[in-house]
Amino acid sequence: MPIQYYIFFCLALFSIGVIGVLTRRNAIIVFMCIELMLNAVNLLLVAFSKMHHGAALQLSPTSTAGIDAQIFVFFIMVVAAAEVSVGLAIIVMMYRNTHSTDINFLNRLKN
Amino acid sequence: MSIIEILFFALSAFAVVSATMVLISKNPIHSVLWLILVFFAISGHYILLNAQFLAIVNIIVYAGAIMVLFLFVIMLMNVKDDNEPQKKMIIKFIGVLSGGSLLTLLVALVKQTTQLEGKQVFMKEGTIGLINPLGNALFNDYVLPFEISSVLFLSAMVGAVIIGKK
Amino acid sequence: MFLLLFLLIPIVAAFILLFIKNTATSNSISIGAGILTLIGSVYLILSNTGDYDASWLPVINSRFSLHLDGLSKMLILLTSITFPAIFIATKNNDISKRNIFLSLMLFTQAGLVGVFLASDALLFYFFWELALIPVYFLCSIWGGEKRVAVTFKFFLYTFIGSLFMLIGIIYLYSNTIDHSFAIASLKQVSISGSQSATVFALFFIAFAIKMPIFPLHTWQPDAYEQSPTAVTMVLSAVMVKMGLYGVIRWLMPLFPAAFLAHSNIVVTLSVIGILYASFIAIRQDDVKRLIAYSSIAHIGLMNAALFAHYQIGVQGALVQLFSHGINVLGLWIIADIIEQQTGTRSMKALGGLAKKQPTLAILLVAFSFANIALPLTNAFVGEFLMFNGLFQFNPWMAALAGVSVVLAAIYTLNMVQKVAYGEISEATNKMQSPNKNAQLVLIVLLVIVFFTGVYPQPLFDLTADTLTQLFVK
Amino acid sequence: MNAIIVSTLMGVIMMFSSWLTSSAKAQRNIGLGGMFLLILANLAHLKGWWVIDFDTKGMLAFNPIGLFANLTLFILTFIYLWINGEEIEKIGNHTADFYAIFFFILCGVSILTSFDNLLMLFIGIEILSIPLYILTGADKKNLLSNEASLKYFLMGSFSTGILLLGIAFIYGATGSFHLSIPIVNPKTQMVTENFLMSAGLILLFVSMNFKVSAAPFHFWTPDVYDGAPTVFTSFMATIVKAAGFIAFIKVFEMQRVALGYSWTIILSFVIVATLLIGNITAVFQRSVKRMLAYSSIAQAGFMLFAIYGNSIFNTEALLLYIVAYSLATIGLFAVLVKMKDYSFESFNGLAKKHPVLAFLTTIFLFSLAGIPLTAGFFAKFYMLNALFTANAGTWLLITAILFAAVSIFYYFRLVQVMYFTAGEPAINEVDKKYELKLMVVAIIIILLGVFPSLLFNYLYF
Amino acid sequence: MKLIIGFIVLWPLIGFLFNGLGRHIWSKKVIAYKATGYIVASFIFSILAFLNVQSSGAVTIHYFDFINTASFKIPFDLRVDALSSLFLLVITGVGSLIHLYSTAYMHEEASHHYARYFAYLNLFVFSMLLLVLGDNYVIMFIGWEGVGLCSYLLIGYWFSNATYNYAAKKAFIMNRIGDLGFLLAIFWLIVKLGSVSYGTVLTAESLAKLSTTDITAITLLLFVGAMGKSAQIPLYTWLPDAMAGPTPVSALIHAATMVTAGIYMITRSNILFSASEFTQHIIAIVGISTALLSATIAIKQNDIKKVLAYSTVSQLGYMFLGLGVGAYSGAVFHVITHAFFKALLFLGAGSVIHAMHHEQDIRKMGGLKSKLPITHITFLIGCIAIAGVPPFSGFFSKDEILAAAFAKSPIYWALGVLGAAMTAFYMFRLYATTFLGQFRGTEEQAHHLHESPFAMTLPLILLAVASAVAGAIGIPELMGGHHWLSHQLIPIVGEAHEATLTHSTEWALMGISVSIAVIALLIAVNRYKKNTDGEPQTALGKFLYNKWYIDELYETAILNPLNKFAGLLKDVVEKNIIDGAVNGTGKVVQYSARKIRLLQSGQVGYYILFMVLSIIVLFLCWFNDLKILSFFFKLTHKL
Repeated sequence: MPIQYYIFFCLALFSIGVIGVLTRRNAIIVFMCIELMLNAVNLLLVAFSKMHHGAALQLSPTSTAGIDAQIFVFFIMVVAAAEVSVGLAIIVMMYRNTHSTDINFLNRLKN
Repeated sequence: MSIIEILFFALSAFAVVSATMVLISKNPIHSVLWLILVFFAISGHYILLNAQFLAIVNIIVYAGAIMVLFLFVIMLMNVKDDNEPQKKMIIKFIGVLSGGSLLTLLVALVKQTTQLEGKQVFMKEGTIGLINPLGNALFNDYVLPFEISSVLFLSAMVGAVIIGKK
Repeated sequence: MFLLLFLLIPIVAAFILLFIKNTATSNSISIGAGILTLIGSVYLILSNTGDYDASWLPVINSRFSLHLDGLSKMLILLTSITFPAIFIATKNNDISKRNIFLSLMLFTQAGLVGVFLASDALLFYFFWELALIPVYFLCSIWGGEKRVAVTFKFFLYTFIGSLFMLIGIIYLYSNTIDHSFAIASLKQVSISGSQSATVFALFFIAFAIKMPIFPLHTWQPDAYEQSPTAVTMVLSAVMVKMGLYGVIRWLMPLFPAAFLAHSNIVVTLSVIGILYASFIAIRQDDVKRLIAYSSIAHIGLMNAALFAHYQIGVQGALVQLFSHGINVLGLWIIADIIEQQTGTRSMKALGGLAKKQPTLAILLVAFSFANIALPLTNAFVGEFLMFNGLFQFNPWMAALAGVSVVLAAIYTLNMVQKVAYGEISEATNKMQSPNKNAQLVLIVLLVIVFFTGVYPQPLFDLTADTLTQLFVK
Repeated sequence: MNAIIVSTLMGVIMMFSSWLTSSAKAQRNIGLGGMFLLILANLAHLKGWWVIDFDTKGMLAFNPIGLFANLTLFILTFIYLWINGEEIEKIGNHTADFYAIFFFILCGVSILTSFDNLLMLFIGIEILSIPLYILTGADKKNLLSNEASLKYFLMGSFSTGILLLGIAFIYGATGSFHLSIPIVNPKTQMVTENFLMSAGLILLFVSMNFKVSAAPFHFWTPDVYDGAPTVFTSFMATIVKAAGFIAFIKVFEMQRVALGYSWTIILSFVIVATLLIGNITAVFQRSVKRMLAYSSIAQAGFMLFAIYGNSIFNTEALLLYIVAYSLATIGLFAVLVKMKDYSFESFNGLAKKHPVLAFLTTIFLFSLAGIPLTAGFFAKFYMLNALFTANAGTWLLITAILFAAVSIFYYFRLVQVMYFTAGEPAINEVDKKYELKLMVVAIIIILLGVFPSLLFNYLYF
Repeated sequence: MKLIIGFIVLWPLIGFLFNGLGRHIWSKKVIAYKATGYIVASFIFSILAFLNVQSSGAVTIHYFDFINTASFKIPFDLRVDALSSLFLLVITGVGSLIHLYSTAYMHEEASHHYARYFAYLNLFVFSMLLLVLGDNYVIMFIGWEGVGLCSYLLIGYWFSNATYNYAAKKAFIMNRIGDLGFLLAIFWLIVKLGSVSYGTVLTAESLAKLSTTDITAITLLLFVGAMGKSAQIPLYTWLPDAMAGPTPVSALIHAATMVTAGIYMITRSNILFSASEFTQHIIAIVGISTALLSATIAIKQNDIKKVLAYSTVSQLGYMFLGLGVGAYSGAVFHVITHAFFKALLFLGAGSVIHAMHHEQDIRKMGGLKSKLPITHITFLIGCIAIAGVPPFSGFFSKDEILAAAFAKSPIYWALGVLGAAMTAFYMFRLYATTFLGQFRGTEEQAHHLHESPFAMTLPLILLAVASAVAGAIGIPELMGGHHWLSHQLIPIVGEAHEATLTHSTEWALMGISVSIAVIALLIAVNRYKKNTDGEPQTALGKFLYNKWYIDELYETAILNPLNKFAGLLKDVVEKNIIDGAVNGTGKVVQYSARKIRLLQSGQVGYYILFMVLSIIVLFLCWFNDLKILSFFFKLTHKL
């Protein structure tokens, strides 16, 4: 499977995430789209890790090259989890005060 | 056309479609569900790539924990599909346009990258995706970041406490 | 080491003043400091003190080095005459928070002396700004009703200029072999013609704004008009000299080629400025603005003479640096007395001074004629030589600039006529007993005017070494 | 290593200190003690007296400059806490937690000053950011605070996504998260271009710009700085930003080569944009707090000069700038905290009522404006010099100083308001002790303004 | 000798300081004695100097270096030679007489004003002497401007009167215009010859160094200076206004001495002028036209001093005619004689005015013959002298000039004679209307009419004698004289060369001019013996009465435009254009501030959108870097 396919696929997911961030107004949905972006990156990393791993296996059958990417993905998930906890807390706080999760509603601070 | 390729394209298509559904579905809850489907698809890809551990973790953490959290929040706020106002069409259009152009830009880049030509992804074989080597790596080379990520969690915890406490 | 005194005395006095509320004491302290520096500077001229050099910023190899030559001596003398003169003359003006006022003035003095002494580019820039900042506060706090805006304009204008200079300094610095700001090593820098032209421009803008040269002059009349006269005296007697000093001390030696290459443009600008300012001065009704514009014209002439770059003209400019300082100082003091006592600066409202306060009127006439460079006053010597240099550079320029001699006569005599002569106006009638301190100062200045006018040789001797340095091939 | 461990421990201790004692004062003192300890630990590492030896497996690499950066940032934090202690307590009843968060942030800082692996960069940035979202929203009842924190959070996580994509690309190109020095082709004197790598670097560049709030990725800054509680704004604008810059320079001082010439263009673009937007927009602000936010953007524009070239000199210049800028900003915000409202009008006639305070404010403003005799002047001077050593075009320098001149507009506007506008300042009572603290800051500024080498002498041990 | 010459200059200076500083201390008597005494002293010294020159030729004495720089030096030297010693005598001699006269004339002034007056007068004598004695052009220039200053101060002596001040200012400024020319000439000399000392400049070899253009330019510029000082067209209008000053001042400064400075200067540098044919023509033309113009104006003036003023201008015109035709000694001769009779006339007028209580309009006088006998006689002598009736002094000097003019070109001569006729006419018109006929003034004027005190009449008598016999110093050969003066001046101007004319022609010319003059004066006398002319009726009359409307012309053609121009600069260029540009930049900044801040819309969506867009922009920048880069590099290299 050529790497490009994976890259294109991941980029597509990533951009969909971006588009989501740009087009939706509900904070939660926006946040979800960001999560989507992160996942795209995850998959990309794994794909790359497998690519490098394959290349390394040609040289030495015992190489573990590419494992660091998968570890990285693991950490991304960790961070994502932490982020979600904080993020949702913030959104909830916001909701408490304004009873809305509409980001267009956030326009007291401007200019 | 090998089975792997078929699976790959099927999963990819499925993922892209459901990702798009996340965007276009009015009701937030539907979006969440669609997103979960995306995650499943991605997990499928992990399995294709023989990254079993990540596949599991992805299901557990994302589909299992994070998305449930999202669901809770949404339901707690009982955001109805009707009460989410839409952005102006033009803004949406611009958003799609810029996102699309970003995509095309990056794709063009990748296409021009000579170094990637002929590089193959090593499907379904390879052991690095299994728990054992990952565990070794994590607790040997990556023990420091592992420890440090605890700091992250601590601060997130404190933060949640600060923010959440009435 | 002795040189440090000229920086330390004012600064120390300034700090002391910050804590003294009593007006009388603060007056006497400031005057004392002024006199002290005056004595010091006289001693400085008679003795031959060496330079001072100490480590300052080892990291970038910038040194606290002061260099003393004839020009510096003369300008330090001018500074040390100006400040005590101001302190004495404006002793009785009612100024709120006088101690703060005086201490800021003394800080300015320190800055000015530093500028005239520094031989390290960065140090020079440092003092350059140090002299400016107190003035900003002096003008904005104690100035006229439009003071804040006007002063801000003035400050911003000069500050931008000095920033340009800073760029120039760094440019040269980064091209020095031994990475130093010392003027000696800046001279060694070898950069291409176009580059040196750029850096020249960067420096010149700073100096041109300070002098000021047409068309960068618009801050000046407003600033002179709005700032308290004591400060105006400093500005026009000493501060504008910073620009000319910069030209002589930095521009000429550092960019000989670019200097000559641009002399045509600069001289033309200056001459335009001379005529321009003189014409505007003719139509002024405000005494201070009139003096301001006339001072623009005079400065323009000096600058033209410098850029014409003939030994005789430069010599004239060197002398004129001093003479103009003295003359304009006298005029400002008179203008101040008039404003203080009549409460107006409009020449329409004035008149009959000669009847009301004959002595002051005579002084006014005397200084006015010094201002238009009547022979046997100090200004004549300078202007004669400067015109000479300009004439050698280009007769037509000299002729054009010479028109200003007539114009100067017109506006100065207008002023004299409207202020001193005619029947006593009710504004003039308000004047009480003459201000003895000021008149004493004026008389001393007048003595200097005529002495250096009849026998200018001391000034020539004083600045001889500077001149030879400039024209050594 | 010392710094990371100590800060983590202190963070944990602070978390639980609210059980040990409920008095905010005691908690603050513990915090200050902890800061002192942290500084000592870092100093020990710097001087090599006592180092916790730990095999980081190439995750971290400690070098003197990084440690020195730590030291300066810790000291700045100490000063910050020392001055703003009471103010922090006024926000909610979470003093201990706030201190804990500060320590976690400092942990992130010390990671960012010493990371040697993109994974650590990522974690460090996250440790830095996530607590900030919380600090921004700490004033829970205040809508502005909420709004700010939500905006910050959304944009922050978006930029995280960008960062990760960049890292992914780099990994794809190099096969490692370790930033190795790119190989320069001896013939062409250029790096053989790998588009994937370059794209990754650009994305990285973008997200770093976001962190240091450089235009056109600055949009969060004004709103967040404006909305966040003032005390925390001052922390964000100084220490956090500085850490971001150090990470920035660490990433790019080697990698810029990989981008070839285009690096200059992209950076110039960002610099000019930042200077323009920061300075111009600051001119027309009603609220001093917001003006300072924009001015911090403008200052970032100046700090970016350090990224331009890659001489050791640049890092020094950056450090001096950080110190000068942070001191002045901390001071200004400390004054701002005492104001009843943040409009310029509220400063009317401050010089009459609180001459000392007004004078100190003036010094801070001068330092920001880069007037000689203040640290700010030498900061700017070194930056310009750095730009020269990187032989940038003169046009860039002239742009820079023109904008520096523009900055005079808004800094002096405040001076004018304080000194030359009559009126009653809307200010809470300020006790002598507070003024004394600020005076210390001012004295440091002046001292550095006359002898900047005081700071640098420590770099040449 | 050094001391003597030094003190010639110093006495008046001492007098100035004495009176100027002590003006509140001394009594009028002291002031008067001192002031006059100093001038007399300097007169005596001048005589000594003169005799010394007679015995042992010219002397140049070095006092100190005025300017001494690496590039060049101006020594402060004084030089006494034939020319300057003559002028010394005239200045100090006439000067002391006029001082004496003034003591009485100004007696009504308050004592400190009295002192001020004499201080100025002494200062004037000082600068005049400096002008004459200086050994180089710079010192001459110092004196030159000095006398200008004094004339300014003295014209505006009654400073509370605005019109007087205006006249003073006008005088000074017009002089300044001339001085500018003089100054430029000096620069030219310095550039070409590197020196301004007569010793080096006025020599054949330095003449050889100069191209004809140089010489023409220099001489023309010098002549411009002379125009200003000696009130020639176009710079003459200040002199009539200068009559605002006290009458003795008019006598001393605006008749006898200062206004002749121009003649002195040109005579002094005659070598240069003789070398430039062109300039000489210019001078001659300007001179003669001035002479005629002012003569015509003088015919219709009714202010006694104005008439004399215009006659002065006209006489100066004659002198320049003389210079123009190369009769330098003749010009100097006329200067001397003119100094006597014009001073006499002015002082006479002064005593009339004094008697008439400051009434200056001759139409209100008349029949003063009997009331003021001495004044009348002396005034009459003056008139005859100026009219050029032999054997009075005016005849000889004027005739010498005319002869030389004829030698140059008959037209000059013809015009000169015409002018002489007019001179005779208006002078005797003046004489007749003032002294003949019967008194037309008010009653109480008539009642107070009295001859002036001795202090005033004595100078009159002495000057009358002088103007009667002064011709003796220049009796031409053909009258059996040997023209002592021209022999005197040989070292300065070389051999006088009117020998070109045959004796017969000379006699003829003399005859014609004299007869015409006599006829003119007779007509004038019996026309104005009885009646006076009231307001002029004829167009020509008005035209002349209004001085050819020259002042108005200057007003509209030069002053107003300049004023407008200055106003334009002040109110439009300065305010709107230059300062406008400065403030404009500020405005631009503020405007763009107002606009750019709208970018910060407060909408997260927009923010992120902007971020994405700018990422794209960055990528694009990086894509085709080479294009953009080359552009930037161009820019960089430019700067």
